[in-house]
Amino acid sequence: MLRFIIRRMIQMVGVVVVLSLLVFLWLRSLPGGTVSAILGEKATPERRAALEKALGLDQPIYVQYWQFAKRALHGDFGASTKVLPGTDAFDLFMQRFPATIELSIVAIILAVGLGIPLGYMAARRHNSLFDNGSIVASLVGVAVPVFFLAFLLKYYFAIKLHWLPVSGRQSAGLGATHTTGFFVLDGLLTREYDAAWDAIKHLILPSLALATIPFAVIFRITRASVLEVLDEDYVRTAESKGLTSRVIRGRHVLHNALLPVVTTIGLQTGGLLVGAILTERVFNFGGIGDTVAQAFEQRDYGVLQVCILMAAITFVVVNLLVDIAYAVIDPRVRTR
Amino acid sequence: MKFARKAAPAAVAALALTLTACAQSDRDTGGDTAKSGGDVKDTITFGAAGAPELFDPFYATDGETFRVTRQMMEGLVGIKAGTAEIEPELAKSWEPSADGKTWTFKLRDDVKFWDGEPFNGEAVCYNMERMFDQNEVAAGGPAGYWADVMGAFKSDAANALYQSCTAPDPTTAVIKISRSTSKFPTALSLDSFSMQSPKALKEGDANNVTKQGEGFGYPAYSKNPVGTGPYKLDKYDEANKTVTLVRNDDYWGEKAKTAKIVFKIIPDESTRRQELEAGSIDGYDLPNPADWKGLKEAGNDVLVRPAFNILYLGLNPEKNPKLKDLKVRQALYYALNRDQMVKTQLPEGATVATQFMPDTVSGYNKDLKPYAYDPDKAKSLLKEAGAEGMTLTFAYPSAVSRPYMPDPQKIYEALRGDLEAVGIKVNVVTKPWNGGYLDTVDNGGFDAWLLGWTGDYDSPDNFIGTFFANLKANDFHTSATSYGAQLSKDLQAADAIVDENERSAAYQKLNQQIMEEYLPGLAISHSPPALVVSKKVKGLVASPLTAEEFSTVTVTK
Amino acid sequence: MTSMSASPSTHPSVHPGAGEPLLSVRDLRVTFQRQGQEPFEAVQGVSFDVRPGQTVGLVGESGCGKSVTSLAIMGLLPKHGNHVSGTVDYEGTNLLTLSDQEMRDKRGKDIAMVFQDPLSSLNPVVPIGIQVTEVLERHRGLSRKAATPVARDLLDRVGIPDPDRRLKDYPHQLSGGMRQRALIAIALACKPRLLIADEPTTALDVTIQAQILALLKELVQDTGTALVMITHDLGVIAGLCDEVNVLYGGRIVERGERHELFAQPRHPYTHGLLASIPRLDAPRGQRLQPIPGSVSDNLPWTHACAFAPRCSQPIEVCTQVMPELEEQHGRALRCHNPVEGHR
Amino acid sequence: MDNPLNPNRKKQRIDDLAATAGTGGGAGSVAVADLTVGDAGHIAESTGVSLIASAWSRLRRDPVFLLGAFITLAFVLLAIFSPLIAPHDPTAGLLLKEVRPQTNPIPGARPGYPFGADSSGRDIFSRLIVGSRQTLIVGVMATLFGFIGGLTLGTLAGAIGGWVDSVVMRVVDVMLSIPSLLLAFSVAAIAARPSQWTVIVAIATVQVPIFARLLRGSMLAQRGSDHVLAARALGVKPSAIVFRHMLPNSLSPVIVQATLVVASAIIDAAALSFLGLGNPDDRQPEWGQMLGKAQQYIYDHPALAIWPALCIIVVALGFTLMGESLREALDPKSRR
Repeated sequence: MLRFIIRRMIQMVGVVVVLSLLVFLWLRSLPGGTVSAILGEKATPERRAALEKALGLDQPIYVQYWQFAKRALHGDFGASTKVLPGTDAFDLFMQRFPATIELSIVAIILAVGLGIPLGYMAARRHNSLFDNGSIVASLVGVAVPVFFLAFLLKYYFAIKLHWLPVSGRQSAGLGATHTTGFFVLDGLLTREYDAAWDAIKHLILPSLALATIPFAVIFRITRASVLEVLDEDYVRTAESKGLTSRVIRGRHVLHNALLPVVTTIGLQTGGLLVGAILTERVFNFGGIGDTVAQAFEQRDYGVLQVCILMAAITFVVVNLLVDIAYAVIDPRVRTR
Repeated sequence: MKFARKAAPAAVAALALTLTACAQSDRDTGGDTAKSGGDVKDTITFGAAGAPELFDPFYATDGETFRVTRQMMEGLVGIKAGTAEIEPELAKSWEPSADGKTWTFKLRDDVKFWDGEPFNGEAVCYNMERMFDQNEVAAGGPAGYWADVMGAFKSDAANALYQSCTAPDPTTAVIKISRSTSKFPTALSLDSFSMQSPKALKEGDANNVTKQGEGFGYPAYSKNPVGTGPYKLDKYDEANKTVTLVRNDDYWGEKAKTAKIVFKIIPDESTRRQELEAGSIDGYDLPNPADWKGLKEAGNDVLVRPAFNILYLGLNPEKNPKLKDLKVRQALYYALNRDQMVKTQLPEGATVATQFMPDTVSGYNKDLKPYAYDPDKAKSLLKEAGAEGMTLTFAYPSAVSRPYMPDPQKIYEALRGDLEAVGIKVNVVTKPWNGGYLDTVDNGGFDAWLLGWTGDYDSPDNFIGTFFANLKANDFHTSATSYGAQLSKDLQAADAIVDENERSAAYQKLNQQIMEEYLPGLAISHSPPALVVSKKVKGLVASPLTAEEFSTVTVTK
Repeated sequence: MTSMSASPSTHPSVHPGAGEPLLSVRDLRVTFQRQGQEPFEAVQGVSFDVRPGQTVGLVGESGCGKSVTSLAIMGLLPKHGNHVSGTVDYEGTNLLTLSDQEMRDKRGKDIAMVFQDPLSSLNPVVPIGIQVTEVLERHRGLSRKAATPVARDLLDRVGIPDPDRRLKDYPHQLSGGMRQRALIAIALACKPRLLIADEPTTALDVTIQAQILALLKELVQDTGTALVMITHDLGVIAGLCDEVNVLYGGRIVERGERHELFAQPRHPYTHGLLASIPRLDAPRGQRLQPIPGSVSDNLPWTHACAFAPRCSQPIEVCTQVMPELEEQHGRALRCHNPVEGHR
Repeated sequence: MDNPLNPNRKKQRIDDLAATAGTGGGAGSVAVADLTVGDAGHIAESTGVSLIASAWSRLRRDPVFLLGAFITLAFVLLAIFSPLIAPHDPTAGLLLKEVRPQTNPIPGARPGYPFGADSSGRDIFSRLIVGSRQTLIVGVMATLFGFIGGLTLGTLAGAIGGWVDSVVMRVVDVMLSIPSLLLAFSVAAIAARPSQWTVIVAIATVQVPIFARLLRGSMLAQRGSDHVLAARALGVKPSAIVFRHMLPNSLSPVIVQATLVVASAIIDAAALSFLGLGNPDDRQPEWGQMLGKAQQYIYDHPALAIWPALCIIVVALGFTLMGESLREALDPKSRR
């Protein structure tokens, strides 16, 4: 197991190195650039040249990459140029990341917490009204563009009904204390329970929007997987043993049915980043998704580099965790 | 897994320590709320479109930052509320020498920085010298306004407008500049040139801008600025994207009416709108003109600022030689139905431009009439020039909204239709604002393009000087024309005239020449940017320079 | 083994397994009804008896309904889309009328089953030990702790070496034969009185097959458990069964005592099955005689003999009238034109 | 956003799908053989043709498929005949004279203009009708390009095998490890002149690895299969084996995937537009673009967003329903 983890870590380093080069080249091939973003209408050739020189963008690209790589090795990704000028890009990432994690965790909890039980129920009532209805509902959920769904949620629950806040992570005037960056946790730790509650209220709509697609996927995978497992010989064996339905459900059906679901959850968790770009934007949530989009628009190279690389690392780590989880529940992998 | 098992308890312990250590609530215990009772709120919450870059205005370049620092900092010269005109602020009065090169400022004697440092002549000179003496990195980028106005820094002192500053006594500062210019002293009203505490600047190593990767690193001072204004910086909660300012109770002038301002950063415009309607913010800047009606119907006040900008259609005679012919350029101008465009695509209060500057700027020529919409004349002019059916690569930016063009595509569509109506073949080109549009304009890649300018301060040089004075490099490529050199020379000469009336007359004449004889580009329109506040907000005066002050604002409950 | 009555219901007692039948299946019918499809009757009125200690074989090609019969007896057919009728009396109780819960109490305790594919029939993610102990916990009320030594002994009893270690192993870590032994151990854990083995050796190597059959035989004899052996392999029947039922197209076409049936198959299908088995004692040069065609050629039983299209000696009536199961000389036969004489 | 039907459980799902290819006869696993007596014998001899025939006989009665097919067909017909159906020229600013940004930004509905006009005074109803064409073009072309790219890579890898296979599949894996919309986003961003085609290419890029893996998987499955071995033994040329024997048999999972991809392409186009990377030129209307651009007016004029969103949802649902029921019909595993 340990060797497996180490091997994956080494792979991850490889991925990150390759990706850093790709991201670097990608950024440099984007039309426009930092200089335009900073100067706007004031971009006269002289100011441009001065700024390029000041930023080191006048050097040949391989020199730039070499400089970047050298700095990156020391964890120095440079400063943000536009999103939060002067702030170290890595600090900026660390500051925004908790928002995305918080949102993603709630979303994935929603998706898993609803998807698995409903998927199981649909499979048990195969071909029933409930089954067909929920399948169609999940397909509809998938056909709705996420940002539109996010808007609909916001429109009805925040704007029309005033039940929940429109945007942001916490009400502005609250003056809540932030220590970990996870606002709910902060509120609990500092005993500012109103602040925690406020943060939870801000989380509801975006996490619902973000959870839709993972929910639909997890629901369908669970359903398909349970259907398949229900047909397995060992379930029949278990039935032939006269076991109680509780034992059959838990030990024989769900345990096996969850194997593909775990993989799916992992992949969906990685995919949440994409959903987060759209959702965070609609809700002005101030997480990584929002930051990436903003950094892209304003050609903030440092921030983009850090965010994309860290997102990739997160993706790999999540997948590693999923593989470990998979090994824990599937002895065939563990004892190979 | 062995390693992980051993490490885990340690990590947990460390985490627990960290959490307990930082889990102290540092919240105010609500004293403020009690004090300002009555029916007035103690907080203004304003929706900002972007995060402030930093809090040392000298290195800032964008409006979002200045909106925040303006509440905290003051300059020698201020701006009269609701206008672009200058008025005394930290300086009570000023006097130029006859040659316009020496400026004597009489200073207020009752001003202190928040940190208790006195504001006096020495402080002024310390500030001026500090701005002048920038390292290479800062000079290349962040100190942009100084570079714009003063031309150069200490390392290149010979080319700098600024020469020296002396403080003969505590209430006097004498600033010497290398030549007479229309910018002076108006440019000193720029937020970038605000006065900051010398002690704090020193202690915060304020000039230590460094290159950090592909960005700039700013010294500690930029997060803890010290000024003289009615508000002080309380907290910048980067994670929750809010900036909180609190009232400076020792302010020399009239104290701020509301104890706290919270700037909530909401980049998405429609979200700002929704927040306003939900009551979680009290106002925001630059509402989409399409929203004005809805906002007003919902009982909000849309404060329309006098337009202090210009939208123009740039032309590049180098890229498309047909454009070298004045007749062709005039034909294009006559072809445009700007009245209709302004009515249908620009917000209320927008006007058709007659010249490259708004009417609030001195040197504006009232006698100029707009080129009328006359497609027939356009066609005949094109025929005369032998340019019938000419092809024009005409570009507009996507993914952007500027005060002078809220929706570039719409404006473009209207203008394009007009051009096509007179037989011009238009190659439609669009690029994202930051994604190549500005670069291509600078590289002369389009025949024609939409762009504009918002004035920084009330000076003709800030408009037509910016556009055409630099012969070697300007977007209009006037160097490729017969009049370019002359125009550049005349503009510099006009700028140097000391007497205001004389100078104004010279600029008026230049405006006329530009529009009638040269026509380097087509001035299109002036469009008023607005800001919107809920009806509970009182006392906010819209500024053409978008330089609103919040110290006079109250918010009822 | 004296007289063999044709009708099980009137048949007094047969050795071994004298006395009242332990299991008595009467007119068992199973119909599959799928949405948008014609209903399909997979088992069309099967009747047979199993007496205590007796070993009864159900033989036929795949698709003949033998496995469906066994699942119907066990109550393991999916409830949805299946219709089961007839009676399955187990010690006087009609299993088909029992509630789900009552059936659960019987399964694994009174009636157990061993399935065909030992790999797929074991839960891949649960250790063997738990798969054995769970049935002990369920039916004998033992705690996991108390059940573990019992499970160990069971594994030992079915010939799994090093049972202590194997308890913790997962199915994929065992060989095929070992897995089938484990399945048998699970089936026999509660000492059921009836064991249904559905092709228990089909998925195994030939050498292992023999071992497993020997083990089954030994266990059945030791515990006095009655065994229903379901197979397509007459060789398995030959070594094990007391009585043989031959199924074709969902109906019993021939039944008889093992030796008699093997010595003198009357139904052309039985005859064909026997003829298609290679025999060591066959004369050199004699070719194997496969049965032509496949089950897809079947005629509906309602107005023909389903086997007629593949029959080696069909007569006209075979395609017009369904033959009835007729009993004579302790044997039952469903054929218009039986094979005469010994093989 | 990313559509769970193509996207993120990606590899596993793709391989599962691939495994259903060309295995027509292998149906009815051992466990269910006895239960599907009549069927099983039938299937056992069926060839690819009768697989499709039997799939069709099932589909004909499947209400889900029929609904999906109906929507899809209606959509395609609409796209073809839209200029004849649309009451007005979708590009003409017929109501432009009424447009006043501050008082009447969006002309309302009236006789002849059932949904009113957009901010350029163009009839929304006509734009929706005509928009079906561009929408179809985006969906189909993105799918087609993705398929061609995938076909090239997948055939290379699957047919040649060896190191070509390893190299191609590593590339494909890297592409799959990037969240799909992020990849589309990156590709679209590089375009110097964003247009409908950059959107198409960006979305197609995301599909390339999916199609590649699908084709390669099913080709590998067939390489060892009897009919290919037989053809090889008969001395059929390798290229002929690939194109005449392997490729046709790999098509059924590809068709399923393609149907689903059309749906996700349409949704992704909307997401790109929302992020400001869509086709900036809105003279030729396209639903995703209409939805993306409606964000600006969404508060006062939600209808501007809701109509194109509804169109997208219905059409995406149509393709999805059709794809999913096709998948089930063609998947031997699901023949229960």
